[in-house]
Amino acid sequence: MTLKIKDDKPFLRDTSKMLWDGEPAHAEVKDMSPHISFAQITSDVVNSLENPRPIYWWAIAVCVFMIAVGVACEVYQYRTGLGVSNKSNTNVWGVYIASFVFWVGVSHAGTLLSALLHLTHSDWRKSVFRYAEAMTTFALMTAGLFVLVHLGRMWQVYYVMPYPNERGVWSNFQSPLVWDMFVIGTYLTCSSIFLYTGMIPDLAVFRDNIHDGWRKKLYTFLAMGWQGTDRHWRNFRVAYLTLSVYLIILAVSGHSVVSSDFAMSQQPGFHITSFPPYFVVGALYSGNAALITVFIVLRFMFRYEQYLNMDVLRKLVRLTFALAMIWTYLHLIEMATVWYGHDTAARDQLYFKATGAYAGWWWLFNFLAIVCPWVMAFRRWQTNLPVQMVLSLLLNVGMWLERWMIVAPTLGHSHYPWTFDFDQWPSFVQWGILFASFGWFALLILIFCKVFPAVSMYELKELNYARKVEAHHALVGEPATKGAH
Amino acid sequence: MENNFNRRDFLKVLGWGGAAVTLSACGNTSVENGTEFVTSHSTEAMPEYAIPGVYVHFNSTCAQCDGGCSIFGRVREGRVLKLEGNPESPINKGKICGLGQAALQAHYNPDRITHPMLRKGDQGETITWDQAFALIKDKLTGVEGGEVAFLTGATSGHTGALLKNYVDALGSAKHYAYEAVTPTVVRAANKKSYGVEMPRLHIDKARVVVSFGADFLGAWVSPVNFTQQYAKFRKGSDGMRGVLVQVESKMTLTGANADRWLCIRPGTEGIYALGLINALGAKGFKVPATAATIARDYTAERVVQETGVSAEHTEKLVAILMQRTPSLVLVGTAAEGYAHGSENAAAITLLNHVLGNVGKTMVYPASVPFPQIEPKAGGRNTLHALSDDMKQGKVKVLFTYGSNPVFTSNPSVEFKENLQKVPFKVVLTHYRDETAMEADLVLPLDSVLEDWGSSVPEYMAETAQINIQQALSERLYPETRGFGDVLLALLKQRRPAEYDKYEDFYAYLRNAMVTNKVALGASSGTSDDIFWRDTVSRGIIKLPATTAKVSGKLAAIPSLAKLTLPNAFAVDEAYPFHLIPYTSAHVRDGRHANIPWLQESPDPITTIVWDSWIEIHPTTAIKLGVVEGDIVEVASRSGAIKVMVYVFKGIHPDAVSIPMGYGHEAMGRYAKNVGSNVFKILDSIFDRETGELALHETRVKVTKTGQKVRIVKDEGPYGGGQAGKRIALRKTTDKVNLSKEV
Amino acid sequence: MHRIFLNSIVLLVGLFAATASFADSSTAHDGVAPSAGNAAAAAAVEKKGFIADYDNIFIVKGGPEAKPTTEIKPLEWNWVDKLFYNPMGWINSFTDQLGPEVEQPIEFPHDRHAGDPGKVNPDGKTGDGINCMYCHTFARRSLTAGIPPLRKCIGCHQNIPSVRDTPRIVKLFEYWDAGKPIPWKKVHDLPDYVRFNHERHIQRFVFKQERPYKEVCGYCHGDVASMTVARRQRTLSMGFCVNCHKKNHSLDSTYTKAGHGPNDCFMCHK
Amino acid sequence: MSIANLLQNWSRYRDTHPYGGAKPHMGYKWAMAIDMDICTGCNACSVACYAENNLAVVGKEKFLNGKSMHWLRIERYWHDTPEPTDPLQLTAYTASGAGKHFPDQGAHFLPIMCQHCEAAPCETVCPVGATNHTQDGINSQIYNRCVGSRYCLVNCPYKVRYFNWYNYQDPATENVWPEPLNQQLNPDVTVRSKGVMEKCTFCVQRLRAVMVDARTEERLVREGEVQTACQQACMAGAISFGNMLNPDSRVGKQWIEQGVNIALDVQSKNEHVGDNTPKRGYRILENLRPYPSVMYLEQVRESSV
Repeated sequence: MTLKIKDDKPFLRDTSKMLWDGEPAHAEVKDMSPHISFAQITSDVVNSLENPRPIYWWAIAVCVFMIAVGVACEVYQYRTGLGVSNKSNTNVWGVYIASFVFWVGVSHAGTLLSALLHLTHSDWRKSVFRYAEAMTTFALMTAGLFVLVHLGRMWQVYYVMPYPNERGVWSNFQSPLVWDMFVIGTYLTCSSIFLYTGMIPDLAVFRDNIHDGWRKKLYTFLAMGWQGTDRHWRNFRVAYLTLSVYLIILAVSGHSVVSSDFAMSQQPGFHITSFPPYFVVGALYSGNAALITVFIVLRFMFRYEQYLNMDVLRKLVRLTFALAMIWTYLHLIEMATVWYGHDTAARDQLYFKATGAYAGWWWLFNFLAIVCPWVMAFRRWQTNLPVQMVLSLLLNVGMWLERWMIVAPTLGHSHYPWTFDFDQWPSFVQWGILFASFGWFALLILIFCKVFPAVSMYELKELNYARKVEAHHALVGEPATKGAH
Repeated sequence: MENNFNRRDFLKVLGWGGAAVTLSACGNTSVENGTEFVTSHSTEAMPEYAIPGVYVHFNSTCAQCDGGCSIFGRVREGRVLKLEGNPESPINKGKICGLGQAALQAHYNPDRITHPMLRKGDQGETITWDQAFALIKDKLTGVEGGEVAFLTGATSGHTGALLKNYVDALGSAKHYAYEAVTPTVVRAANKKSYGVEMPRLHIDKARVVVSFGADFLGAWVSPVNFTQQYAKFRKGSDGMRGVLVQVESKMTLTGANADRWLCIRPGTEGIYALGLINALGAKGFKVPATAATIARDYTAERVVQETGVSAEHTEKLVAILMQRTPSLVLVGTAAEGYAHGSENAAAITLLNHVLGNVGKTMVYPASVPFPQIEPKAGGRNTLHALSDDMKQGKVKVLFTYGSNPVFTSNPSVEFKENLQKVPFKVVLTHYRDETAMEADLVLPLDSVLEDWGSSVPEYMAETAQINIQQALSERLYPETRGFGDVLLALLKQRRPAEYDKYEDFYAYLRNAMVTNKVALGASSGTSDDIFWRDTVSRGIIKLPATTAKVSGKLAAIPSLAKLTLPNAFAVDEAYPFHLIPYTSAHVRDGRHANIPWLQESPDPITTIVWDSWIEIHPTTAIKLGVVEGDIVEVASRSGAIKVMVYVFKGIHPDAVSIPMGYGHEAMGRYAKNVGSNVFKILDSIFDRETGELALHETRVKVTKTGQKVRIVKDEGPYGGGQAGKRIALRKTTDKVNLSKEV
Repeated sequence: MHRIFLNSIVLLVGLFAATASFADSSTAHDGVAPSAGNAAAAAAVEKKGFIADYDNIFIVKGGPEAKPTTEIKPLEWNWVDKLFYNPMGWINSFTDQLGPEVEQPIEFPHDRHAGDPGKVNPDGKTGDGINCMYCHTFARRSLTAGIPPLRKCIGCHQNIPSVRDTPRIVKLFEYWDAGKPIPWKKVHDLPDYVRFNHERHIQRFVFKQERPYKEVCGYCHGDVASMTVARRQRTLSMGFCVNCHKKNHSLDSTYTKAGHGPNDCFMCHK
Repeated sequence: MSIANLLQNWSRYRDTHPYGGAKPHMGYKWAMAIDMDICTGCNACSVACYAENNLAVVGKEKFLNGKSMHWLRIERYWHDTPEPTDPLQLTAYTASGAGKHFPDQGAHFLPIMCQHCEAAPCETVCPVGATNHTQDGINSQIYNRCVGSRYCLVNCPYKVRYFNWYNYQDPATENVWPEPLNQQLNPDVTVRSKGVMEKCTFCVQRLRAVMVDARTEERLVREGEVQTACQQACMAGAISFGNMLNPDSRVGKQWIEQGVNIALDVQSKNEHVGDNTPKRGYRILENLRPYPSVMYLEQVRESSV
């Protein structure tokens, strides 16, 4: 199959020509040039469907391998029983629930970028929000898998759904897990709709620029007859705005509900009132860190240097830093409320986390999640790709550890001293499935970026137009008008 | 109780094909698809008591230990599913211990031997019972009676009588009754002091119990009875809660329940007892002159110095002993297990005389008027005698039953080696245990739940009693036989005229009981059938209690004047620690090691499961540089074993303790290679008077091996702490009266 | 695989039905009105501390004055109910409502034994009208109804020389002579986590309410008297049980004079 | 039942509190009292529970990894501070002289099983309603409804729920009941498969059997008519169990006598100064307000020795 753009010219193969002023491919693009043409944007994005760097295929292979490892672990666990994950009757949850929370957290960054910043008219989001939105959907799908993996009898998971039945038996609406089921389900549905809705104009561009093959059929179907008429655009904007408002509510309530899995229980260390905001901000924080990682990967893999440029990165990093600081504040607040509170069990718990069997991990997470983000405060490192790559990974490790530190030491050190259990190190099955979840997530992202527009063409064009106007005004000495988009 | 007149016949036809075993599943299974069988339970008419889906209760007797508790089995569709205590029995009054419950898993044990086995080289060959009996007959021909030996555990009842008859029939064959752990020395001391071997104890009537290492709540003599008495004693039927003081070097279950656990230097129990007598006299208590003379030298200072028990606690104990009477002083395994065990025990029994407890809380025991079925118990000295005989080639044919001497013997006996010198060894057993592995012929026995029998417990509460052991189910394996059946078959070879009339042991037992029905309390007009039905359905025959009294006279005690106690042990530099082999209430001497419930049931004190351990005091542990979970080598002059460390404060710093019964090399999947066998390092030091092996006399050294394991126990990393939570609460008060409580 | 497929269908149908049954308020026949009696009982308990006495227990609505329902109707649902109210049962109705046909060692003619004496069976003979519990004798005193021992069959049949040579009776006597029980196969087999108590149902409906045994047994077992080898006639699914048991929620599992079955999971699942 | 009905009668589907809720106990409230002064910690009750309730013997390795299945476990507490296991701490501990004291007032033995809380934390969090409160005051566990989310165990303050980490009944893998050991299994109790939670049921199979008989005879179950397996085995008679609402019941009298009110979380216990039978009833972790149905009687130790 060959892809052809509409005027029958072959895709531009020469990467150097993709850049607006002939810079080498790896050069840092400070900001998107106002001189780039709309056609250039279109061709750059359409081009990404066809010829990513070879490392893309290697990445796909690695992801498939990771998934294979996880599937093998899961098959083993399914057949033998959950015992192979090496949990105990005290440490009943472990890595799966921690990872579930982690992935739900990752999903929040997309909503932040695409919906919240959309409402605040932040221009710089325009190149990154599409893949961020995709991350939301895929991270939720990954989180959902962890729920399944976690259940003792996953084949009976439909019992959680309140479906009418002859037995007159319902799911228990008091249980936070049922709320989880509702909220994650709704969030996943809405974020997929949001993602899809936002893509319609771009899918129409693809439809119009690709001539044959399954892609043509796919884009034709998905574009839903988009013609770009005034009326289409008007309705589109209303729908998009409404969905974004709705999604923000869902995102906030989503992670609040996930936090109530913990906060609603009696466990000392879980039973903390400030958990919902703490979880939501933590989610945005870890999600943004993940965003930076994916940013750097996509930028290289799909040659998006022009659009995923340094200016965007700097803003992303600054946003992450700001979130890190809010999260740090909430983290300290959470500890302070425990420390000064009356619940001695929770205080013992905190003390145990800092000094007990998991102390090393706890301090490591504190270091990674509180101290490391300070690197982002320095301008010189904000656009340093290797530094940011490593840093964003470290932050994610830190935030995963944070979730794990909420689950594992807390369960091991409950109200009942006789059943304390500090020895349950997760087995290879748990690690394998966690490992696979990253592969699964990355695979979904990679496939998405190869099939769908990973950066939003129409919004970039809007931005481009605004910049052009801005440049023009700068040239003629008039002030730029606001709200050109 | 149900009619079980025709039960044996019924059980015979019941069979296993009929009992559909419900192995329920709630996994992926849904409504079944018609593959499950449902069969009528027998081709015979269904007796009223065998309704499918309905439990029926049948009385029997527990044979897990020699306590003689009466039990009933809940039987459903031919399977025994649960054992409960028989409320009619004065011994256990409807209760049953964990060991007794576990008889079920001995019955359904997957490692039971199912066929008679004959040694062929290293292999066992399955043979029939006829072949086996023919072989025994063959081997016994040309052998003099004196060259045949029987080694059994404690026996009583009609199997005991049959055994005696068979031994007689063989000529001068010897019967060695051997129990690995049994209070032989205490029996002897009691006999001397009170005139009876095992007086009946009234723990419930005592206000203070001072127990010198008698683990009467755990594994001593009749724990079910004593625990029930203990509950009454604690409630204090006469308005004052009983006070329990335990004097021992290693905390037993009883010690863990004591109001005061006095940790005493190993071997100085007698000194402490005499010190108490002296202190009582000093406080103005009227101590008989004989006793005062003996105890004269045991001043408070000397007692503190030698025993390590603080003077404060001794004073308090003396005060409470004077104040609250009657009291009761018990001598247990810990006090008797030394070379001077008899002296220790004598000194402690003396304390009972001084306190005036004899006749009050310690009374004459009941006994059955049939000497031939009385319990016959023996200690370890019999094993030595047998082993010597075997070494000298005096034993040509050896039968063993109810004991596992290869496992439980101490190394210097060289039992296993000497066993090789016996040309023909017949082992009657349930499992392929260590002794069975050495046998030439292994005869599989019925489990206690499928066998008939009778027994007379050594310790009887209230009245004399004969317990009837009823088969609760049909044989699991058709090729097993009861011990009585085997003996009867052997007797038929010797005295056919006398025994051929009995089809099996059941017939013999029935006949023996029915013949003596008048002596057993039935009126002569009762028909045999009714008497037998009645007896079996009750499971117990109560005979009137004896009215004799224990001798309460100090002067009557022979050799009292000669009572001298050695000083506390000198420090042995090479082997610095006293080894205290501890009788686990679960596996006892190892005979119950193959029962998974008991292996998984945590040791009450340490909460360790599935393993053996060594208890070491924290200060000692620091000296040795070991922490919990370290594997140490425990070496005595006789051998060495490796075992894991449990650091525990309930043990004297000079002592270490290892539970008995673990470390099987054979026996079955649950017992094999679990823990280490402490019998293998016991030194051969004997009690000077009785010749019984002094179990606690072994000295060991403990060296670190550098290996480490995670110790398998129920308690968490917090140990016995409560982390400031109100979980297990305690009131410490004086003169509590709980008797008014509901 | 079959189960996964089935479950996913149920999921889909369930999702659909969940939204649909909002409108389906007509099925709220089991609605529970707030009861003053309950509150009174609660107050009584409160007042007396934590031990209630028996007198106060009986003032709860649905107490002794409430009449037991005497009406037993077989389960009949229209397709709307099946689809919206009972999708699982609806799916079941396509699959294994009757269960598989079970081949028994002897093709026992229930119709010949228990059938109506006035009615001619397909084999041209009339029934004998024997009571179910003549053979299934344990039904009234045990969880299980029980299969009669072989002795019971022989007991009659040794005195009926007329059929002595028919193949089934010959087979029966073969078992008898061999001393082996007949390996019947279970027809009305519940999953192992369900415990149905025959005794309680028979005691209540046959002996207390004095209903005809054929009606009582037949409610779950169908008209066995017209069958040869018994075949399952009802789904015997949980919905089938709950159809009776759920009728009055205000009655508990433990009420001594209850007119309705308990509605307590722990009654059957334990 | 439609969803509309469900929403209308929302509160009736859950019992939140026994005396605030819509459904008071009618005739039965099963409760237990355990006297820790006469409990000797002998483990007979635990073994009886294994026998009665088809508990899996998990073996050494799984016990080590905290997968034991003892519904009734006996906890042994020392009254003094715990022994540090870390060698460094142990040195300091011994240097302080603490190690020289023997635990000379003995141990505490605490048999603990599911407390059948009236406001059970486990019940509210189960997503599928597999654990419920029955009308007679038992915390039920419905194995075939359980999906194995283990949330109940997380929320159980006593950690007395046990999860089937493996398929213990599968002869191919985890051979817990090899032939013929499986013939001992109690047919009245479901053998749990992998992935479900289980816990003490107050021997519900025994309770239901007598309750069915009582219903047939149109009466309530009498005191002494039913015993739990642990109670029946307990040699010291430390465990009493019965219908608390029955005025004849020993357990009900004990609760009254000890001044423990099942509906309160803070008991106003009068210590009876001068009376030498102090009230010693209490419930574990009462302050968390689960309103447990098991009352413990404090251990007593004589102070004069």
